[in-house]
Amino acid sequence: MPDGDHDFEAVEARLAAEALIVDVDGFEGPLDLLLTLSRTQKVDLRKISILGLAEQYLSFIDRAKTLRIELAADYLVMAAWLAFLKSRLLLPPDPEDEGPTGEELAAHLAFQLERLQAMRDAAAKLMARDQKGRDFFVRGIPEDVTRVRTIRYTATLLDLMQGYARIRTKDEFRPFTMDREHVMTLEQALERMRGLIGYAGDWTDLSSYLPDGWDGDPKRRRSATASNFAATLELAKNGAIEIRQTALFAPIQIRATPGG
Amino acid sequence: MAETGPIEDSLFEAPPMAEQERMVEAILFASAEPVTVSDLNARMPHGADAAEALEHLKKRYEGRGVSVVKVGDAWAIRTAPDLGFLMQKETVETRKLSRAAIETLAIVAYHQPATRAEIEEIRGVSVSRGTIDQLLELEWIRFGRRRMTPGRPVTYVVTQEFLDHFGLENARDLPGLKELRAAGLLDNRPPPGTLAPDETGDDEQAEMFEDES
Amino acid sequence: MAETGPIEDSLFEAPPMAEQERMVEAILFASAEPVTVSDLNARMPHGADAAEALEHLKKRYEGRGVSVVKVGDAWAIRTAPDLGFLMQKETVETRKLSRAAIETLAIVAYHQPATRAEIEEIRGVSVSRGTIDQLLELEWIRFGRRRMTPGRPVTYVVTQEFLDHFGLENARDLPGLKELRAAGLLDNRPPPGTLAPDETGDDEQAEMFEDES
Repeated sequence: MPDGDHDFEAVEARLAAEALIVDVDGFEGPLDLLLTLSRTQKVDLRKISILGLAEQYLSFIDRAKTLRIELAADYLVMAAWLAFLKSRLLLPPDPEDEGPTGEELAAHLAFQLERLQAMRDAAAKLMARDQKGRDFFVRGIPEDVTRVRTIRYTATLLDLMQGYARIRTKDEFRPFTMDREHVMTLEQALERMRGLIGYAGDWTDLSSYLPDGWDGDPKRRRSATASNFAATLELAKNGAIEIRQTALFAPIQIRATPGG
Repeated sequence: MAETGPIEDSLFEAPPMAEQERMVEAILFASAEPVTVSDLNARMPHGADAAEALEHLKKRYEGRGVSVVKVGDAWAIRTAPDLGFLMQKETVETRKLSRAAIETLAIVAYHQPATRAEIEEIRGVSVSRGTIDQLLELEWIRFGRRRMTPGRPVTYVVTQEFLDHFGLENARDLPGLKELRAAGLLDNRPPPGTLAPDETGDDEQAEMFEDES
Repeated sequence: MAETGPIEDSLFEAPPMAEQERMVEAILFASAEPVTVSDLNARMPHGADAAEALEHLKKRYEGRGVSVVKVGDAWAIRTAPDLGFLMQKETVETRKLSRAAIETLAIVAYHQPATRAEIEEIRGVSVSRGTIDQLLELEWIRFGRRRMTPGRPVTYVVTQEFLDHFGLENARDLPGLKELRAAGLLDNRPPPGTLAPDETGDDEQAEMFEDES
């Protein structure tokens, strides 16, 4: 910007910057500040001098520092980045460097500024539209839609058949759950095993402990076996006996804990 | 609120009647309460004649879906009386039939004609009046011929509606117990609640209360 | 299902179009909220064509004190904006929105679906929780689909209430949208030297706007 108007514009920019510094709190971040500074260039945002803008921003930051105004960190980050950008723009490109060129970075910053400005303009246009409750209005006496609720009951054929089957087979199920005659409880088995276990010094098959009369009928045998097994687990847990099984599905053997 | 040309003019000259009609229309539409003529006049530009504008508006809405009606000494726009049915929204809620009802229905279907006493004997618990009523109301069962036994009890049979709903040609097409078992449709275990008769009783009571809801 | 007289008739024949227009008129007048075409059809007798009736009704109200407006895929009756000055009584005092909130709203509207990071990238400053909350509370924005990028960030889109509030038929009618897009100002352009942007961004946006139609 080494032309005749330069000094005048620089002065104007500086004055503007002074004013800006006073209400630095009014800015919504560094991009907002940059956008405001760019207005002093009085050109189309697309033709803006990013180098000039960087200089404006950096001098703004310097001033704020001399005036001991606390600036949020992101303003300082932007200052550092703009200083870097400035050096990229001024120095000849380093052929070794594969990063983006100063021009690319500057173009992106210009794009960001233009985009922010565009969004501001769009927001303003949006808010200038006729708005509900301000310019146009909704129905003042809306009539509520009364809801008439109808309940429809459903059942499937399967429900029906299962329901019937449930009733008709109730009797068949009774023995399993109701008939105590064919059930040996854990308590019964435990009591019995406690009495017997003192004699089991050697490994003995668990199945041999089934009480008389419980090894014939499959139902009774199942119940007694299950309870006996549960009882031995309980006894083993207490340290009274030891359990072993030599192979998968092999007979389970127990013996009294030696010295126990 | 941009005070536009026509309003300022109206300080000296009332807006055309068509415009006044629009104004009355907008005010009646947006007001939360019926509006009196004097209120209308107060809100409209000077020189406006709300009463006349109202008459025009009222005529315009004759035979429409809404009409301009007088409520006390005020005016409002209301739904045309013949379209009131549109202000109701029917919602259909689907609910599973209670177990008591399903079982009762099943017994009627398998044993029809069945008396109430027979249903109770098969279920092992008493059948509440509500359960029967519900099934009658659903038109899934109806009264059959009275049984020619002492007391001449009523019987229940299933209806055509029942057959349609369950996709059956005939109640005799219902599979028997053996077929149900073969098809794996029998529960292997009695569902909770069927263990003891008294428990079932409670259960039914609970269902009855559900019916009430 | 209490199918009342008129509805049963309609199973066989839809009411005449003039009658359908009255029905649409009554329903729209009765509702403060926009009503969708499918809702209208659901409430009107079978065979009715709410979409066609709406077109007739819209024409009928042209230039009147209230007008039939389209809001997304729904319709509503609203007072004519030029009569707003009559409605001082009905005017709703809205909380003044902060500049941050207004800009955030515009960014969501023009870039939707937009992630928080995108909003921050455009504004160059972090978005405070309160800003988003306020817009959500006003029901002007809502959550859109999560972006299929690392972190699966939530996106924001504008709502029907937004369209209704600003008198927009759909999001494509946003002022200056075409120009902004043509100028490339709605592109998701990454800073140089960073990885390529998620390509889905633009596609999704295109889809979004198509959805609104």
